[in-house]
Amino acid sequence: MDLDLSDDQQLLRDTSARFIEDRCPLPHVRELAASADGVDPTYGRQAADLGWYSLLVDEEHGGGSVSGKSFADAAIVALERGRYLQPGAFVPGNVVAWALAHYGNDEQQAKVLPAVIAGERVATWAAADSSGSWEPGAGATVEPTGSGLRLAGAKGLVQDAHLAEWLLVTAASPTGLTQLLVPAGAPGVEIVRLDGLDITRRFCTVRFSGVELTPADVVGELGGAAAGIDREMQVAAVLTLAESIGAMDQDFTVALDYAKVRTAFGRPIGSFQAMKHMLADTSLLLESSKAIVTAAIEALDEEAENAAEVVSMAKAYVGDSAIELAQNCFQTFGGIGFTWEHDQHLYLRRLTADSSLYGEPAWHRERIWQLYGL
Amino acid sequence: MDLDLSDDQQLLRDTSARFIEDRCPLPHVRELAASADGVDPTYGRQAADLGWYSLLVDEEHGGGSVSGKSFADAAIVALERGRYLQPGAFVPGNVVAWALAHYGNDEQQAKVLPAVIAGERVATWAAADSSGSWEPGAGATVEPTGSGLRLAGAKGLVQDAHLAEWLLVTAASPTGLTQLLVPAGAPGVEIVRLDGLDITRRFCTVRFSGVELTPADVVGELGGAAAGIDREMQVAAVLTLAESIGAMDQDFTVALDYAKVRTAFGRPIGSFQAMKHMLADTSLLLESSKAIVTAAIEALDEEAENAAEVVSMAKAYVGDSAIELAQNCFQTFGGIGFTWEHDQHLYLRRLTADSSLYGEPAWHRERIWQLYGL
Amino acid sequence: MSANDLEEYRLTARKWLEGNLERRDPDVGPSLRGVDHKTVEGIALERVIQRKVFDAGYAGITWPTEYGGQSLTPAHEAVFNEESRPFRTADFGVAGGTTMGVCARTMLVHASPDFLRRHIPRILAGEELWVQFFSEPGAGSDLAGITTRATRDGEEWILSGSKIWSSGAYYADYGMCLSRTDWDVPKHRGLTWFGVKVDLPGVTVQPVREINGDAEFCQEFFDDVRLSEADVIGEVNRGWTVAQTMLVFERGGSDSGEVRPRPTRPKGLAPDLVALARRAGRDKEPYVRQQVARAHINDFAAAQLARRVGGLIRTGRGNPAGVASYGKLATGTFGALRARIGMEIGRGGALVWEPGQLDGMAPSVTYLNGRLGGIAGGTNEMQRNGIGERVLDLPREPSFDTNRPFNEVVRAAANWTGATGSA
Amino acid sequence: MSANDLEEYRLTARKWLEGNLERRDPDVGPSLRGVDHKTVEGIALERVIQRKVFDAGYAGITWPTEYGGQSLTPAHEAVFNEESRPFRTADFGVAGGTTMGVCARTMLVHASPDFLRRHIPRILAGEELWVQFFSEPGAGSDLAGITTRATRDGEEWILSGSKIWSSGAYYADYGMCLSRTDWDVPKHRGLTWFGVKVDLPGVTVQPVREINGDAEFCQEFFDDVRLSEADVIGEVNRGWTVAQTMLVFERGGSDSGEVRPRPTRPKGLAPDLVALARRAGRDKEPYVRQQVARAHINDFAAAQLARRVGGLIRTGRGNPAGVASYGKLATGTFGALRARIGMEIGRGGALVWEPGQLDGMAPSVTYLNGRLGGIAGGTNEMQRNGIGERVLDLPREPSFDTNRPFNEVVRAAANWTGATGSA
Repeated sequence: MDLDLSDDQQLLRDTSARFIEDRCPLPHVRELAASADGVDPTYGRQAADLGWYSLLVDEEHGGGSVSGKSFADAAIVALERGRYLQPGAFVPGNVVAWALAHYGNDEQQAKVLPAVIAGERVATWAAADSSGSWEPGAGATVEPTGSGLRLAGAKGLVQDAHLAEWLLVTAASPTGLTQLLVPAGAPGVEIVRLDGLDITRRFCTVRFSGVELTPADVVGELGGAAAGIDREMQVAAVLTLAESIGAMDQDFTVALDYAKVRTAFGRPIGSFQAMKHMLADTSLLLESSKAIVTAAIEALDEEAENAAEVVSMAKAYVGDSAIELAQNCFQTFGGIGFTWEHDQHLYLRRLTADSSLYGEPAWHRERIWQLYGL
Repeated sequence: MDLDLSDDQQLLRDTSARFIEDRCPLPHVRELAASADGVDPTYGRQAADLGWYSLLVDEEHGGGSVSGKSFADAAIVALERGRYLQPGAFVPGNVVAWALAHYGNDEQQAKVLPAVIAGERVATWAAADSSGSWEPGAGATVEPTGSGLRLAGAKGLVQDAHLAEWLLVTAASPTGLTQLLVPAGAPGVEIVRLDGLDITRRFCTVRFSGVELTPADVVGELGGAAAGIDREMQVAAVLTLAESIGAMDQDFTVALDYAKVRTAFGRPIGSFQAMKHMLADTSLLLESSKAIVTAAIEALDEEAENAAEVVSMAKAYVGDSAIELAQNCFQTFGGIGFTWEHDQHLYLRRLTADSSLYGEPAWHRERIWQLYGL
Repeated sequence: MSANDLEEYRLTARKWLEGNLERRDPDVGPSLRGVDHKTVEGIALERVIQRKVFDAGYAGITWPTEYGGQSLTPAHEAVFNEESRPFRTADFGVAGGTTMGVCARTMLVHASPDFLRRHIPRILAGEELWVQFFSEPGAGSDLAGITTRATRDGEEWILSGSKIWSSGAYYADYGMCLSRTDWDVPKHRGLTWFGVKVDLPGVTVQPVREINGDAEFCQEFFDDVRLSEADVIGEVNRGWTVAQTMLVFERGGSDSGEVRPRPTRPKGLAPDLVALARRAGRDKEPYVRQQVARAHINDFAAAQLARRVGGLIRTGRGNPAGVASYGKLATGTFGALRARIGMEIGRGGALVWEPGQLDGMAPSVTYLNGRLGGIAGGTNEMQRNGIGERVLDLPREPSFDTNRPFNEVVRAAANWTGATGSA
Repeated sequence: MSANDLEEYRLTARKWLEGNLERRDPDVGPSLRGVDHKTVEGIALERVIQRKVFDAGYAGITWPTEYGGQSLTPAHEAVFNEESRPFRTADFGVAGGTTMGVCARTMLVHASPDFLRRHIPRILAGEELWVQFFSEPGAGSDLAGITTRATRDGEEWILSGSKIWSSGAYYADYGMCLSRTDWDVPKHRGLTWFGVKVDLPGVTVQPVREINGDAEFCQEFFDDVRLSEADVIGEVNRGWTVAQTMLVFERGGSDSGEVRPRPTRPKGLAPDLVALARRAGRDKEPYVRQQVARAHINDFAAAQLARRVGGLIRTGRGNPAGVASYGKLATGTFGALRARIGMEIGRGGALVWEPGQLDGMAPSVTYLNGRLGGIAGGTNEMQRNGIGERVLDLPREPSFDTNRPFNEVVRAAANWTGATGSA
């Protein structure tokens, strides 16, 4: 997507692509989709060795980018992941790593962050409520008790919570938005595995029935997490966008090839103007999506003043474009796209899920007005 | 549009079509568009002789349908009018006639209604406010004074107010919605002629600066006009829909013919799949619009319980479809459609105006929820 | 035939039904999935019921006695249908409809008397269920472009190739199979239909798992399957004529222009979508309300369009197959839009559900099925061609496959350059 | 050339400018209408200014001295452009740009020395304004399909036909006119360019009134206009080569792949639409906010796409003309959508305005112009073909007009059947 990769970035891309090809190509993705956990335990650790969970963390905390542009680097990995619909909580895991590096207390940074970066433990982010609202803190509240804090409510769309050691939970508190690093095994935490449209990933609902926590479990300031949560949403959105671009690119490439070789009425179907024009429009969706995601990545790397707006624009634009692209590819494949054995539906499922995760297009459109104070 | 016209209805259609062809074909429509008043004075009287303003009025009040289905009959006329973008306040004039026949007091029915039916005087309907809101009573209020009533505010999108003798004005009163038949020349009434996108019709803003009226000017009950205004909106919408269908049909017919004769790259452009498929989609818009408008007309003629819903569905559907049709026809014509001398822009202007008049699509979509009490 | 005769027929039928069939359980509604999944064991029970009906003379009421029918009038058939409605008659699922409504009817028009004597009585007796072996993995929109081949070998034919999208083939007895028997003539002229018993050596029937989880369709593989001359349906190399008859029956004779009843007024505002919006807590959000209303209005527009299309055919105002494409195209475009609106208003909450929670799963299943109307049974593109050329009379698409031998067409398509011969 | 030379050139130029031209009035902004309307009288005043510049040796700075230029370097030209920016130089409107940027440059590549000696000095002196006579009422997308004919008559040529969409022709002196000179060869091979003086007998120039009220374009009619051999530009029947050069200049050399600067971050939320929503009292309505944000996002996406296209060209990742179609198609589709969103949020209130109220009129004018990007300078359909075939490498559309004599193409198109010859 980025037209000017450095040598180090190319290396990152190539090693990631080769790892995916060897370790988890689409046939294996299908196996995992049919498995109980949805991802195998060693995959995350091996991926971590390639740096997948350290790119957004500064060197001081044990991470490091390859180019100095950490989001550009992470997006390179995300794109390759998206291309072959990789499982695992890459996006929320990186959000947690980023959040702990920025806001975590010493103990969180010393004990949790290294395990996450090394892929030894899974940490995931619980930001939405179970209706799919991404309003900050939706679904959960935390209140001070005598000596500690009590967390209640439910969070939805928590990826791989069933495998997680820790959950970074956003919640409303009487003094404002708060983030908490909650051990997944803490008393009162109930994790419900869900089925879903996107069979290449696993999501859970996590219920908190008066979970007792201490101030040491707070990430950042109690009541002071608004800015952090906003930035984490941007991080999550941009990584998801990069994964979407990879999936869009691959889905389109396969559909385009099919239009060149499939014949009907004595011609390749891609020679029919109806098909050709649909594919041209689809290609425009893909190129403009790449362009706007590039802008979003740069906005984060440059800490642009209007980064939130640019990310929201990209998430809204690509959220709609990706679904249209996947639907157009489906139309290109015709009947074969209805068969389970064809990969088209996996891309449709994934891209449709990506469109809603970390804010659906309509939510981001409304948010742009709010960012302008309008 | 209606597939089963009676002999009498066919006669109505043919005489209306012939009148339009003789009296006001498109070149004359263009002349009128460039004139000060936008319509010539004798046209309305001659049209009235064909029954254009009497179809929605029962025989007791000097009117009469030709088939017993008054809306079907009026729609026949409206469709032929729309086909050649006829000027004049046919829609609001018929709304006033319908309203006076249903709710007018004896004097209104004896003095005003016959003049309207005969086309001797113009009466028009002032329902929207000047921002284009069609919420009942928008823009104007009427309050009791000692002996009479005082009307204040401004109404927008009042067609041919500059030619009108009477204005049927909807307004809010302390006791509810009210309709008033206001002489256009009454003190305090200011009529401002407007320019507009649709050059084939004229709209005005009408301002009321404390216009003094009497209870005899009320149409129906003071504060009791809610149901009447709702039904008048339905009448106005259905007649506008029928005019739109006529304009859509004609615009499409001309574009289709063009696609058959215009050649490029050694072929008629209509043989290119891109053009053929766009025209097929456009034809689907036209046929489905005809179908849904037919349902709306029937709902009014049969006084169906859900007539309001059906009319709103039709207005929303056709309001979007008509613009898409006109834009697709424009794309078919290519550059020639940008020239003033080509009629395409007149249809685009007209259909775009029709889409907003008497409630734009989004307004009617929201209204459907409200009709269900949701 | 007098009214008395019919009344007597009715009473006799009623008596027989009461004495021989069970009453239908009114509580058994349609299944939750789109298609009722049949099993071979279940079908065996249905065959027993059908046999009773056949033996009593109530199968093939209007069909020739020569082939096991009763040669009675459509009025008799209507009477029996009315009387038998409360009773538990045989339900062969989708293959039952194909057998009686499509295959047998097509056979009656085109097959030889020998063929009909051999198969129709068994069909009426519930001993033979037939499905279509028609579409192929490589030939969907271009049905006449099939490449399953049947080659003459002395008195026999050898069939090889593959068919797909045959509904219910996994429990059927026979497939009516279109194959290419002459490759040296234009594509419509070298086709022949065969009756293929599904348990013949070389026939493999596999269910096709669909993206929505169903597996009602099958794919068949023919590996040098030996057929006899007696298996030919219609004339050799005249199969396209047979196919056209079949397509008319497949459309359910909708070309007949019968008056459709007025579509029911909408029964509430898009109930599934309103429920979904409520579950998401979004039914008061203006944007959500816009989208739901859009879908509701499109539903109504499609219903009114169907009525109008019926009227156009009835009043002779359009090529029936052409104007029928309006309805299909509306379904194909509105369906995908509506499915997407469901996911949009359900947003994240519609992506996931607790295992087994059917209403949570519904928007996703609808979404996955959303493009079905735009592809199956004729793609949107085919409908647009049909409307463009048959209804709007637009100039034709250049044709590259109608005037030359099919084997040349195949070759030329693989080496496409876009060049047309200089004049 | 040393830096000193350039610096001296700069000082001399500055001195001349200060002594001879007026300073530009900073308050005169662009006019409210899209195009600044020129008059013949106004142009005469501009000619006087240009003559001064020419006489002082500042016209055609990089062009050959042989044709009235100065044969200096692009660096000299850049210096003069910098220095002259604050001064009131000649403004010939759109025809000025066409004359210098497109026509003269094309001539310098293709015209004979005689032709250049006759015309280029006069162009530089402001005595000749040239426009393109290229598109025709019957040939827009298919530019090589023009039918204006030039027929040889002894030493002369006789021109007849019509051209349209020539910008500013009503105040120009010459048109560079493409005509068909051989009808018996394929369409690209029988074309010839002529210089046509607009006041020749038989030439009629008429403004084309546009739907937005403007009249900057013209249509020309040629009624047996007599031209000489000396009016030919380039070689007879090789006009398509000339046309291709011209099209490159017309695109402003955007094929060069120069690095585009990062597009500015959006300066506020679609200010025109937000203002419109406010005037309508609707800026708090969620549905309106969705639509405005949609337009705003599309604007940003289009800007980022333009940047990406520049990058693709720069890094050699795509056929330049092909990938440039992305930008054009985005403009052509987003533009119409945005214009419609304006009317939608303005609803009834945007349909009308008090006479002379420009902000009230603006949404309607934008709306009427909304399809311009999808048609003018290459329709959306042409861009989709370009992307499909040049970028995506999809199999070509069958061609019916490239391999046979043009007169046959015309005949065949009029009698189109869609049949292609049997092989």
